[in-house]
Amino acid sequence: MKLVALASALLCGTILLFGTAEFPDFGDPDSPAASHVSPRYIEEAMAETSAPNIVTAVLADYRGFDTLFETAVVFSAAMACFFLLRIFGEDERRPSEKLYRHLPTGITLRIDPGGKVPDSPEFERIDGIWIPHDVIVKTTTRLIIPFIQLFGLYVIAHGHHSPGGGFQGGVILGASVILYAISQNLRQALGRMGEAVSAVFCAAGVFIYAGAGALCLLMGANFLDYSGLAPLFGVDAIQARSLGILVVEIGVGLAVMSAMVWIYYNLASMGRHQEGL
Amino acid sequence: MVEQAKVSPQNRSFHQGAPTGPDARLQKSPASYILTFVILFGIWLLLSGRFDLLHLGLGLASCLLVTIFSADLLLPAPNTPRLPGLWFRFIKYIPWLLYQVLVANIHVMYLVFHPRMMDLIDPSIMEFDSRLKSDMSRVTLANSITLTPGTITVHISIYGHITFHVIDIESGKTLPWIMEARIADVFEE
Amino acid sequence: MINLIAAMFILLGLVFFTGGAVGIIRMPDFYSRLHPAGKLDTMGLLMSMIGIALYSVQGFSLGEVLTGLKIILIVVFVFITSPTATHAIVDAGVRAGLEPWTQQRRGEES
Amino acid sequence: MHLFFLFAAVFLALLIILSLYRAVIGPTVLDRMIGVNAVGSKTTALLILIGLLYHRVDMFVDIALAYAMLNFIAVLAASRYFQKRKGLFDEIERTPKEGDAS
Repeated sequence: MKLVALASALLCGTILLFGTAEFPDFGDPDSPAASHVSPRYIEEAMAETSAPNIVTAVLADYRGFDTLFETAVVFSAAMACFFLLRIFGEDERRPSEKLYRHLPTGITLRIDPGGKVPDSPEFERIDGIWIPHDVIVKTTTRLIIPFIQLFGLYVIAHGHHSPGGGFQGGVILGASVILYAISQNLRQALGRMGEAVSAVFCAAGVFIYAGAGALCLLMGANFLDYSGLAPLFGVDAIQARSLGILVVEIGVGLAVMSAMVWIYYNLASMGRHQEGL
Repeated sequence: MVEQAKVSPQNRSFHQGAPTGPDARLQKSPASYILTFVILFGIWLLLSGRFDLLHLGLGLASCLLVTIFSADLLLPAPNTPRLPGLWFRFIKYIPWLLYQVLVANIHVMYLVFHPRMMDLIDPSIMEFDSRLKSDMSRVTLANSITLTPGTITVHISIYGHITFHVIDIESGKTLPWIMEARIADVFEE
Repeated sequence: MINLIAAMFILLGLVFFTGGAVGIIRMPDFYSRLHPAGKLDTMGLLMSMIGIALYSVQGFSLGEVLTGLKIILIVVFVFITSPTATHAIVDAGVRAGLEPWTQQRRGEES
Repeated sequence: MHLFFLFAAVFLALLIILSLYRAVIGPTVLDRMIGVNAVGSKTTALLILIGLLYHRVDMFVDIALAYAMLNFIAVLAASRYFQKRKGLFDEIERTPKEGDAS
């Protein structure tokens, strides 16, 4: 199996290498991209969108369609994971026995189906695959998760001025939720950000992006031409493009974050959402 | 597929040591919300470095979101009047810790570059019972032990029994006990 | 002058980094490798970051001071997370049942 | 000073290669994780040195911070994964004497 994988990877690489022969040379000043497209972005981006970070301006404004469908790809990847992996109902191999740990003594109780479940705060439900009571990892992650989330939001909000934007910030936000699920357990993470919430957020991110474009249409401009939003924000056209980029970045961040969390839930628990990594 | 629970060497003995109460369950209180918000907004100002209206507004919204999601994570049920004193004592503890870490680092550097390293090192596993009670103080102790080269916390049981790996006997002989006393002072236990 | 101090700190950091890199190659087993890997690197990061922060705060403008503070923030973050990561790895090793290398075991092998 | 930063960065890159040796060769999975962790902490310093070389420290600090965070999460996730799911046990049985490195 490894040999087949290696062979196919080599084949793909060879085909791609042959394909690159048709490209213009690297850094060729006469290629169409270097003679028409790049100078225009470099010279005009700051004046037209008031975003000092040209990458963000290109990504969210000039090539907005591209990014819209990239976000849609992220969304459909999450949907595909859901449809392929999610299994509803109880696991027949492991019937629904529940394990509880008594925190002061460390004794573990096993409760058979139909048994009475302890509801005192001294009991903590634990995974059947046996999760250690690792107070160090739990406490440390508890302390740093808020700061990781704040940093993720900072990266989204400052896409204009520093490296970053929706995709990067969304990944950091998603990673913080995954960190919570790893350090505590999957059940608590589901309690904090449920499956339905992540699914709705994922769709909402794409909706914000496409909705911003459609709003431009309604205001009489082209699709994803944010200068049409100027009357709504009450600013001039250039500022409106800058704010439009911000709105779109927020949509991308939301979609990427919840797609990551959703995929993690499905992969880590083998689709059952009972016990995870 | 499913690995059954293995009894680790540390869990085998249910030995002495005062059992602690349950973890303080994560609680949400108004004080914890306000404190978390203030701390996060300070960090935001540090990160952002832009003080126009748009970015400050975005900062307020972000801090609010994070506070709603995880106020009970950062400060579960704070004992607010005690906190400033605790932070002050903790900051006083850090220079001492850094000095110890530096000394231990130089010791491990000496070991690493010594030509006859294999004769000098003598790894072994040591354990002792800590008298610290709360989770926070135990985690501080465990991380301080791990941060000092030569000693790594392997496990800390719910009774406060700490197992640690030392690279040579010298490193583990006195330092964890001194550290424990210091941390007990910081957390007033 | 400040340049010289900053360079000294960065050099010191590089020495610690070297110790970490050599240590994880020379040490005999998994547990003892963690000692140089986790900790010497943390100290090296602290030293080199202090040097870089000193170098970049020369102008005392707001932006530069904020950059210096952010660098210190990285150090604080690493000082909290690095012991936790080390502990997570060593915990995984103990659960897997890896026996630590000792002088006694060395005597039996040779 | 610029030249000094350049040499420091190149030296750090060499150290990363040295740590990569453990990440590739390491007898057990956990040794590889140590290698990856060591590479991660060196990369954080390297990123900021690169920032100094390009005179844009303010930008590279953000990247370094994000890198440090993701490195921590990756190490934690990997150790949890091998703790709970993956056959760490098999691997150790296949290499009974990993302690006899000279």
